[in-house]
Amino acid sequence: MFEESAVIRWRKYTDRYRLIGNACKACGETYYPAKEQCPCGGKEFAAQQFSGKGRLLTFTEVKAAPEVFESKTPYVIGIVKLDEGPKVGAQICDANAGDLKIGQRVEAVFRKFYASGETGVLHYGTKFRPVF
Amino acid sequence: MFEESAVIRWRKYTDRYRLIGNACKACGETYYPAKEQCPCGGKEFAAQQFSGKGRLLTFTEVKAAPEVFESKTPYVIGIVKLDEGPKVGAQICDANAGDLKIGQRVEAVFRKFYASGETGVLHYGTKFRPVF
Amino acid sequence: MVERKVAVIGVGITRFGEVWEKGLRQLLAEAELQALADARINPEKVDMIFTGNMCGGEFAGQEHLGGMASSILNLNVASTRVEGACASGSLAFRQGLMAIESGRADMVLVNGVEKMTDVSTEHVTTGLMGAGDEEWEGFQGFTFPGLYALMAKAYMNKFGLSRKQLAAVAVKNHFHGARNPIAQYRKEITLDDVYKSMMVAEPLTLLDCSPITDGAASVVLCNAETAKQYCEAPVYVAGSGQASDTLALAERSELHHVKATRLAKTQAFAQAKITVKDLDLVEVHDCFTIAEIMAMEDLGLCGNGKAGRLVEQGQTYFDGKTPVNTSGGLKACGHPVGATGVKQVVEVVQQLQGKAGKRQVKGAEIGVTHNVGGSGATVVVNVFKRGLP
Amino acid sequence: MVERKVAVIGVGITRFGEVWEKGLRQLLAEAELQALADARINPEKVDMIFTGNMCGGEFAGQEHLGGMASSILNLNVASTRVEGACASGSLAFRQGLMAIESGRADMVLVNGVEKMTDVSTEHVTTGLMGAGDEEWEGFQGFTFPGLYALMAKAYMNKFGLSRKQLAAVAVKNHFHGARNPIAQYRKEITLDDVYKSMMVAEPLTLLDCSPITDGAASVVLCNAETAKQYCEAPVYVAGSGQASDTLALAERSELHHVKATRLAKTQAFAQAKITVKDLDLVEVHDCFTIAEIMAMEDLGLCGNGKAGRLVEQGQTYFDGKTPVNTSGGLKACGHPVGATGVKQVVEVVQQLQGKAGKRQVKGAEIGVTHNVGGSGATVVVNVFKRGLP
Ligand SMILES: [Zn+2]
Ligand SMILES: [Zn+2]
Repeated sequence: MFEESAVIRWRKYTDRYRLIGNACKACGETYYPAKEQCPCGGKEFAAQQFSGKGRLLTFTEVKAAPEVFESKTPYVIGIVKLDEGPKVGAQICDANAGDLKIGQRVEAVFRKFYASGETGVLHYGTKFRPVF
Repeated sequence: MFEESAVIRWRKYTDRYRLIGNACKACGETYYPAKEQCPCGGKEFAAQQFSGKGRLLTFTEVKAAPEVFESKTPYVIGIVKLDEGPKVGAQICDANAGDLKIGQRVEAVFRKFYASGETGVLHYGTKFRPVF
Repeated sequence: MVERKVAVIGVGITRFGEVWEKGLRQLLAEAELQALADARINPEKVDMIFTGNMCGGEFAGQEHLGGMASSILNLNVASTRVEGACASGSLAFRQGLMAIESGRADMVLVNGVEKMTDVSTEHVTTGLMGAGDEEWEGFQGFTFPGLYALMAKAYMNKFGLSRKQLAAVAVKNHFHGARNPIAQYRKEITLDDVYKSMMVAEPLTLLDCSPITDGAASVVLCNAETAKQYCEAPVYVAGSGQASDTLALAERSELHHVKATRLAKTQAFAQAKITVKDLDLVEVHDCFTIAEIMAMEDLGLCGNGKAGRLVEQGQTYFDGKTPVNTSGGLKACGHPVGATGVKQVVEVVQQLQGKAGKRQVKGAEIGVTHNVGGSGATVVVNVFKRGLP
Repeated sequence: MVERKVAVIGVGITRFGEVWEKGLRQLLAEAELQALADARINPEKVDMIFTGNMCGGEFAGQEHLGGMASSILNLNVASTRVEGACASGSLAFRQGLMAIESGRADMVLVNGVEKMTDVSTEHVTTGLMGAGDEEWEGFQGFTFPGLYALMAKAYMNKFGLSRKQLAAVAVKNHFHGARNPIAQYRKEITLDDVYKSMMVAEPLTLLDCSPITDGAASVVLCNAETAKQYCEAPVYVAGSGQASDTLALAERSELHHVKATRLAKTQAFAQAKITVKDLDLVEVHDCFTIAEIMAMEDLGLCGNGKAGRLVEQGQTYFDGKTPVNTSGGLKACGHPVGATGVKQVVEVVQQLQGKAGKRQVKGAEIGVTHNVGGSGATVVVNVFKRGLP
């Protein structure tokens, strides 16, 4: 994986760490990540906070990973349908793949991703964990 | 600069370290680096050893370098016209830019280029030095 | 409306595999010179060059392959590199097609090339993630086997698909690869081999995945009006379609199919005025076994959820009712990402010219190529015919 | 022969500079939406998209920009990334042109984008060397300022060129940049500032070099027959040329000129049926001051060895006899490598539409763009006219 610099992390802070996307002012549709142009034609948006609650649509366990995630393998990735509508890809934590089921409830948590090789800087982001 | 792996260095050994290019069997024209197709239409070539003697066509001193060469700045680069015909780009060593003149005689020498960041492996190649 | 027609009059391809003795430039040179020789033309006949490549920068420190592709041939013609991840080769082909259709060129050389074995496997995995969405997939630790495993799980959840059906794709493609002299894997495998190979991302094992490959392929395109001057059996481009979708899999409407394939297919088949029943063979993008299953359905070879059975019944072998990936596919022939789309064209052309040896589809008249970038953000579908369309 | 004509009916451009608050996607989105708004069309009107970008993979971990460019607009149309180093934007433009000329598209969106300030200067230097020959230049420790310094020294040795003449290029381009609201440097400089700035590669100082820049630009191309439906003052593409040369400078026939510029110019001027005397303004590729000197001569604006005097006399200011780089050029407007070629088109279109404000060339009817990849391995020259060609 491409290693992000401090300025990239700063720029992505709101979307990525606080689950903020947007909602079209014309039709009300919500987006995560935020969109610049709505399919309805709308170009005006309001910030939209997502609850982080949703359902697991699909998941798998990654056994061979890119350089920066190598030490973390195996880990589980999945696609979550947020209750507000959008779908989002993320790691699924606090569970083994064998304990997970398609369709089950999950919720967002803030977690460490990895330590940067050169600088040791920690990268954080959103993962999802099962709600049993 | 892109850091070369061991297999790349092995593959380039002949051309790069021993100044071997090729000569078209049809028209006799010599090439360095080696060509696969001659402008004359010829596709058959014989290996051609170059003497490493030539003249300096242009040169400059590099003050800001890519990552792996950063610790070597400043250094001189130039384009050399080999006595056998081909032109080649290379570092000019054993001289300050101020002592060099366009048109002057130079000769090839085998030198260390840089140590690879991750592995410490040394990279070698051909440079040219002035013949006064 | 497109008025000018285009034909393929020459093909060239290197051995696919770990080609340690050749770099990016040498692979490209070999395929280019072979294609020109096959078309029996001198380099000077070439009006433009397009080269598909994904990771030259990442794996060889070399972007800007346009200048490399032309200078190998001592030409100063327009020469352009095109990139769309694993669909790069087909995108280069499309640009070549449009260059002739536009009237700006009469003869175009199209290349695809990738040199992957000079760097580590982790470096390759990292580089290939550039095909996905860096911000919303790469940063999350997603990998391409992982993305296709997510699609496989979604597909299985919707339609059901047995382990055997999935593995049968790999077995069939290795059977074809064993009959293709340039293939990376020229060895047949069994269902058991697939089951027992290392798990990569459940349900995909190592033998469900295409390998890391070096290779290059080239084709010479020509204004159809003059094709017969150069080639006894030109193969005509009857139709071409291209579509796109979001980079991130999560943002797409469906996870168990590839919408862009359906859109590209519709364009290409409409232009060629054919239906799926007219096809004699297809080269599809089987970067993973599940990708071939989805491609078969998205191209309309069978109904949704039906591809697994077709494969299991052996209908997709070269001598079956619906031959799929007679080259061995990405799976067994190998997958030098930028070269794959052009290799598919080479295979279809050789089949339509009756030159496919032990994997020849008898009397093949119409063939299709299907090339996917990333997890489905770019798809190109082309239709080829033996006779003038 | 090309039969269909093409017009530019809308342009969009972001601020050029260190745009910390926007990533690759946000820059691209801003330019795309501006261009569509300028053309007064909805995204659904767009048939195809081409995006020029060089280092998305190297600087943002993101290749495969086709899917990004289309999904911003919620489109599934064919969307392709094109790369040719610093000429990537112009190559995307050329593909857009041919897509319409081929009859496959009536309306095309062309983008150029580069995000450079997210990584270190050394990382940028490394990434940009992908434009040269990795094996014979990159490995030797060559840099782009170094390569252009080698050309400058060869040029000076052949024709003579004073420090003042070279510096006058930078002074003039900053004068223009100060009058361009989107330019990275909107501040005039003096000859003395150039002389006293840090030496980068003799004879080039920091103020002889274009900066590291974030930015994006887009244009909407349309079948000329229908252009007037969308735009009161469409600007027509009268001619286009593209040529290539070896990646490595050392392998070229001449070091003090760029052969590919001469070839591309000849094609473009022939198609447009113009001579150099017809030009009202040119946007040339001044990645370094010496590049503008060479470009002027290669485009035929003056004889060999004469460009320095023309610049010194002030003839290349926007109100001079031969306006060059009214945008501020790469030097002062900034050089987001993949965006530069499209920015040049934006500038020429705005000039021909009389919208260039304080840098407006009075009564401009014909303008030219000139975009170079690497040290001259790729060159594109386009001719634009206010009236139907
Ligand atoms: Zn809306
Ligand atoms: Zn010869």
